[in-house]
Amino acid sequence: MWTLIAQIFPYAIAFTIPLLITSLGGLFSERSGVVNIGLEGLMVVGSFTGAIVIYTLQPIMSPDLAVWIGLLAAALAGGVFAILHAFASINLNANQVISGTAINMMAGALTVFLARNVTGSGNIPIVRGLLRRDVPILSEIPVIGRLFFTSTYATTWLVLAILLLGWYVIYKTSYGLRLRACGEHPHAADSAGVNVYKVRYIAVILSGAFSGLGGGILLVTIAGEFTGSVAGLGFLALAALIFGQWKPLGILGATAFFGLASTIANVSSVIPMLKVIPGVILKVFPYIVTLIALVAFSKSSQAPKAAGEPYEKGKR
Amino acid sequence: GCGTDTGNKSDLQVGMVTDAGTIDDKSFNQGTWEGVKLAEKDLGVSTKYLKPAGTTEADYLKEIGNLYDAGYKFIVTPGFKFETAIFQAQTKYEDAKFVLIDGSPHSGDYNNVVEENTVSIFFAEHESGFLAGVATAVELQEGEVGFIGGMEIPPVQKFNWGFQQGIKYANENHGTNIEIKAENVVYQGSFDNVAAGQQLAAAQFDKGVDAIFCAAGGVGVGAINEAKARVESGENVWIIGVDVDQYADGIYEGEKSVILTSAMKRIDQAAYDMIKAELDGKFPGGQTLNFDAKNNGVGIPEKNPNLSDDTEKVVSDVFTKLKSGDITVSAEQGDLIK
Amino acid sequence: MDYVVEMLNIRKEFPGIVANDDITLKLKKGEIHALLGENGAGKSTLMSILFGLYQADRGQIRVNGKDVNISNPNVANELGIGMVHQHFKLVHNFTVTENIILGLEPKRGLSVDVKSAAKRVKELSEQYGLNVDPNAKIEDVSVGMQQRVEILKMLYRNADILIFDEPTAVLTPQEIEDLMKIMRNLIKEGKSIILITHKLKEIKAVADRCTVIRRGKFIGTVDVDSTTKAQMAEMMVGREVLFSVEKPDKEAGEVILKLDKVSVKSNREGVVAVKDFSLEVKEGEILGLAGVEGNGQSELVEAITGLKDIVSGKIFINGKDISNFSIRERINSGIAHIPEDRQKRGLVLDYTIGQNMVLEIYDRKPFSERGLLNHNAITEYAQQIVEDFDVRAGQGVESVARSLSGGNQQKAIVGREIELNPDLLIAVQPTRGLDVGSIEYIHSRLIEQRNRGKAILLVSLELDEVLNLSDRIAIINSGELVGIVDAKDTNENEIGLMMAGIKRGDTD
Amino acid sequence: MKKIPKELVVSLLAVVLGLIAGALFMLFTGNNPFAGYSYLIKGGTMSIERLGNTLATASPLILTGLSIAFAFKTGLFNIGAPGQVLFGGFCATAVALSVNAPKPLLLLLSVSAAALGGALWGSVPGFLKAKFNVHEVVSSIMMNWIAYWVVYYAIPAYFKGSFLETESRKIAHQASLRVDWLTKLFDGSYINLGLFIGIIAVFVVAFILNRTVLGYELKSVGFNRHAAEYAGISVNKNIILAMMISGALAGIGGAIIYTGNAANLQIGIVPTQGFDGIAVSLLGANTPIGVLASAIFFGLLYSGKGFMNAMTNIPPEIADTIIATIIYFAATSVLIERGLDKLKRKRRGN
Ligand SMILES: Nc1ncnc2c1ncn2[C@@H]1O[C@H](COP(=O)(O)OP(=O)(O)OP(=O)(O)O)[C@@H](O)[C@H]1O
Ligand SMILES: Nc1ncnc2c1ncn2[C@@H]1O[C@H](COP(=O)(O)OP(=O)(O)OP(=O)(O)O)[C@@H](O)[C@H]1O
Ligand SMILES: [Mg+2]
Ligand SMILES: [Mg+2]
Repeated sequence: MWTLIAQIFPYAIAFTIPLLITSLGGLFSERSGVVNIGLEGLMVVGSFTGAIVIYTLQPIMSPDLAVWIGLLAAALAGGVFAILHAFASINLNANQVISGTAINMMAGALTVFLARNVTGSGNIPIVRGLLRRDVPILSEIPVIGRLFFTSTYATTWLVLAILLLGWYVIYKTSYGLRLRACGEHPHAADSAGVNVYKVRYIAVILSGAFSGLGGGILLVTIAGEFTGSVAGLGFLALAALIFGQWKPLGILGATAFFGLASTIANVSSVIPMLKVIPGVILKVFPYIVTLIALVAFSKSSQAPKAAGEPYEKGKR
Repeated sequence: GCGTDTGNKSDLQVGMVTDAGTIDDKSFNQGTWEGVKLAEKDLGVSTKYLKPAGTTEADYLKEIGNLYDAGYKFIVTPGFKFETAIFQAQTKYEDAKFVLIDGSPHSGDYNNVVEENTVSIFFAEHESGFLAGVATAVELQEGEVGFIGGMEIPPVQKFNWGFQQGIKYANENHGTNIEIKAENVVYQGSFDNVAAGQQLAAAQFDKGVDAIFCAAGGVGVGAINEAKARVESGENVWIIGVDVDQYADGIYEGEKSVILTSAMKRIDQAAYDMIKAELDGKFPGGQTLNFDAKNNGVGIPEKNPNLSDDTEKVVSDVFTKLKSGDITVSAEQGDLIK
Repeated sequence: MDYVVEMLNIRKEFPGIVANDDITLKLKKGEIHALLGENGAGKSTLMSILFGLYQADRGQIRVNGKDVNISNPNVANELGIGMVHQHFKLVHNFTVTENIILGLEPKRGLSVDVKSAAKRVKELSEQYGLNVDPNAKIEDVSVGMQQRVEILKMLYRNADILIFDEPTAVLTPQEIEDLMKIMRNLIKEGKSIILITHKLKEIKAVADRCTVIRRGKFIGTVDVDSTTKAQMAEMMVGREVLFSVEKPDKEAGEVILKLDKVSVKSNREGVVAVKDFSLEVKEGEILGLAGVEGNGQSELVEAITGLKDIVSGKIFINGKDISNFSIRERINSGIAHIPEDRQKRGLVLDYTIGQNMVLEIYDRKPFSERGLLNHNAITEYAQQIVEDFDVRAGQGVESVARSLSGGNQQKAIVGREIELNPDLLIAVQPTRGLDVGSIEYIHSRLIEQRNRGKAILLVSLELDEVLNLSDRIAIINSGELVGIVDAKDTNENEIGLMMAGIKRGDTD
Repeated sequence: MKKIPKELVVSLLAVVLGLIAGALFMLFTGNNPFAGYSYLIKGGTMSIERLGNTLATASPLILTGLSIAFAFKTGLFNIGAPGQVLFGGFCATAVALSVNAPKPLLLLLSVSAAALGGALWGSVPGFLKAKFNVHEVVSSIMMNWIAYWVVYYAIPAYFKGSFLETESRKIAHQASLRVDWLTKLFDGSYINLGLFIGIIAVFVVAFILNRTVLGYELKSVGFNRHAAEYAGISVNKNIILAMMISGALAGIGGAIIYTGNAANLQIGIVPTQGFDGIAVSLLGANTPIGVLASAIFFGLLYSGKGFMNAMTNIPPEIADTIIATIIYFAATSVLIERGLDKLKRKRRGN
């Protein structure tokens, strides 16, 4: 049992991280009052941009440096693409769900189209992603060292740092205070002199940047090539956001659960102990648990009150 | 792109319809298209591929119709999923030629009917897998190997079964000691779940597997990534590629690759040969062709930088015996794993 | 010369309506200046312009003698202008301090310095006698406290010019007294105040001068001391105002509604909103239920209508126990309900008026048969209500409810409920946000129902309304019945005290 | 002059803007947009067979579009249509493969099974929303995955053919929605009874929404659940019912896909028609007739784009880009409306 857990843990974490950062992006957006169902598409944009940058740079510079530049570009591209959603939902009071759906469709079509124009192929492979490393000293700690500090990606620590920073920003800084106010009661924020539009723009762009980064991390840790899809991870991140009750630590728990559950389901076929459980049970397990968790949390839902409501100055 | 710069010019318009997956799938779609493109370059035919909206017979037939109506009357389709579509197309479009790779036309009842304007091509994937198995066993001498398949479809199954026979053959005839455990032979269930590919490969490597044969499209990409990561952190693990020479996909530094060798089926060759035959007026209409060891339709790459000369020599001997019929490889599961 | 604010010739147009038409208002330093006008006269609009929420189409604003352009609330803040909105603009799950500092957060390094802010809030609270706990969450504090938070918000921003938009509508008489005291304190500290209210009594009590507007137009500014209430009312409405409604004496009949020790849980977790409440409403009487907002009235009404389950007790209609009836069964038993929130509960805004008129009876003949709607019958029925109740709408019954003005929406609802011909009519805030004309009309229809022998339960926050319409008045405080008095032998003072929880006799 | 409905203008403008965006992409890739679009239209219409195929492509989209429009009308966002299509289609396939009956009866059975399966799949998010206020979007996404895996394991376990692990046995002509006279009429195209099912569904849904007590209740709950509750309409019952009807429509779409347009069910594939339904519904302004029109429009796009690709070098992603752009413009219809208002005011001003 222990060896089993120890073995799959690093992979569960690897799977968790892109979900986590994307979910954090969704958190910023929804906490500001803008529902972002386009996380999936924004991840695709990140994955595409990361791939194209790394693909271009790796032959001419240190592969590691290229990867980091690629990740940066992925985040930037995600942020820029999110402006489309911000414009529709903040300036035009569009139905945010529909706008997000359009983002998803556009990202899928546009990136493959561009990929084909740039590389001549709908896929963009990268030679090398990120390497896994043991964290010095810490990996020597019994139990914990084996689980958390062995075979880790640098991006894991980056994302955890961003999460921590995100927590700090949301709960401790003035931007965070304003952000939460905009998601709960934008008119209150407005009359207190907060520029609701600006706060929401920043939040939506951040959600794009984080999702883009999520797509990029997926690329450099797991996928190894851009294929025009992130296989529903963006939607899973959205579910994790709600499962995690719009709280940074909550989404950490929710995404870790998804990471672990889906890794177990994926590798079950090569783990004799798990082979006795019917495959279908293992595969649907994470989804059913999510449904149960949603029911359990439904009473005390922490959903931002104004999420999904277009903000119009005159209206109340 | 039509037109070429080689000076050769031909009126033949060659179309292709892709199966599930993209044209860049590093597998049969890509292989077929590469053969077609080669024909464009060498023989001056004009080419076009279409990607159907779905994977049903209706979707396929629609694209075939589109190609036909646009003047592409030599149509190549890769994958057994085209069997029923080609069955209809070959009579519906009598003046067109069809090349069906990995399948034979039937109406859904598996009673094959290959009309005069159609060629059906099969590959001896089991022989290819067998050679890869022998190469792997001889190169590693001892250790454990595993197999990751995509979906449980005939070509993938045949690769698997052949690979297992190859390992066994080497153990029995070349003194190797390679184990393949039942639990390490898995079908992931898709051709695109990269994360699962990575995780499955990792789980197998962690359990002591030294080399994994991946016949799984995008799932294999995940496995290759995992192998790269491990090799770079000092482990000694390998992946055996499939369909095409995947050496380049496994490159992690300079020229070094985690691809030990690849179990190839020369789809590109087959597509190219059919086009050439058509131009030469020798289109083998009505026939079912088998691409196997005998006609060099399957095999491992000519250059295998990760295989020692000795290994290559052994493999080439085995290859000869396959050609001569001294060795036969079963295309059935029998008492093999999965 | 010593005007702190001068709003000159302000004009503001909304699509289809001129909300402010050439209005001038001048605020002297250190005065309390009342702004009086009917619903929709344009008071809030004018103040929203001063506070930077809207931009005037025309006109000039001077603050301390200087021309200013108040393009947003931040500019207003910088000019020392603060506003307490009628509907509080507070984030419910923030603490008092967080709400106060929002938009103007003190920092320590990168973090918001909540600690020192809380200290400052405490100091301010003590200085002005506001008695506010800086660390309480808004959702846990009373309405009066929330208002004081809004005041603190202004003070925290060093506002010298304070705007109060109808601050007393939600307070108990006691709290109103306190608020007046606070206002006088503020003036002493050198602040100037604009006070919006409909209540002449309050103007008389605290204001120095009063500006009256009517239908967006400036009527005049008067000195409060030298002007009578009646004069001000006339300025406001444009004609002489009768302060009470005509109501013939009438003997009440059988008991229609009987509440027997009813307890109801609050909409907030865990709290009991109504405790062991017993009450009878008889045919031919209007029973007024008076109380400060949030003392269990809403929950009580929801319990009677079936929107909320009761914890214990029994409810009877015409002697029949309906405690376990569904909402629809209660409607069919003879209960009609004019809901408190007309847009949330009363109407499907995206339906036409016609469709809305059968909201409770669409499944009865002749409006539907065997599951199919009969549009003609529905239209005919709605047409009748629209005519009888003077509902004005652009396309008659075909108008989408959303397009109607609030008053007409309300008239439609009242018409629909009366047309149900119920034994018991529950009217909650039936005239909230309506102009005098509509109010008179609706009041007369309610009395007409009473005269026809129906039982009416009137729930209102407006004491005047309760006093004028009711035959008997029940007073509720913290979910408990404080007492029932005859409308004829009570007065505003007594009811006010009872609303604050002081029983009759305790004072005598 | 009769007033043109605003929704229609918005939808048409969104289409036009989407097509213009597509034209720009074509120009960008060095192609002639006029040629591109004319081949696109020809590809979907130039022969009776192609026309049939266009309608066949549109048929399941009518159902999934109706499914999502119905949910929208009742205040719900049914993003679970893919799962409902899959599970409904699975139920239809199961009946088609295991029941032996005369064709009309068999079709009735399999389509009913699909409706039931879809309704079952829709009822879960409906129930969770009604009873626990769980947002239907998340629960529907979960249900999509559950459908995917249930079908993934059930087909090979119970319905696979002798050769392949990855798809069900072929459905006999007896159990297929394809009928000879229709196939012949349209020159061997894939058109099938699904088209008629779709058209009937359009009228049934329009009838339910506009003329029945049920529709009145469902819409009341959708527009304003508080008012519905106040009026004694059972909110919970109607939410569940709305999701079940929406699911049933999607499920029937699944029957058309797997027992009409195709003749078997392949595992490992999420039916795209489920998501496309969102676009169809939005473009159709969530009205039944609008859905019918926009489904046919999407059918034309999907079935014509192959010919466009064959005749030109326009990349295949163009059609998807056009659709995405149309949806974006439909979402931002405020912009369009504002433009229209401005235009009107200007004209009045003159
Ligand atoms: N944002 C807006 N858009 C359109 N019309 C508006 C808007 N705000 C107010 N109005 C209209 O302008 C008029 C003046 O409204 P205002 O809110 O200033 O009245 P008021 O005197 O504050 O009324 P009350 O006593 O009800 O608060 C009303 O007819 C109102 O319907
Ligand atoms: N956008 C609008 N369109 C039409 N009428 C409006 C609009 N906004 C407000 N009103 C109407 O104007 C009147 C006053 O609205 P307003 O928002 O000024 O409220 P208020 O009671 O004065 O509260 P506050 O002081 O908090 O703004 C109400 O009758 C309201 O229905
Ligand atoms: Mg007002
Ligand atoms: Mg008001």
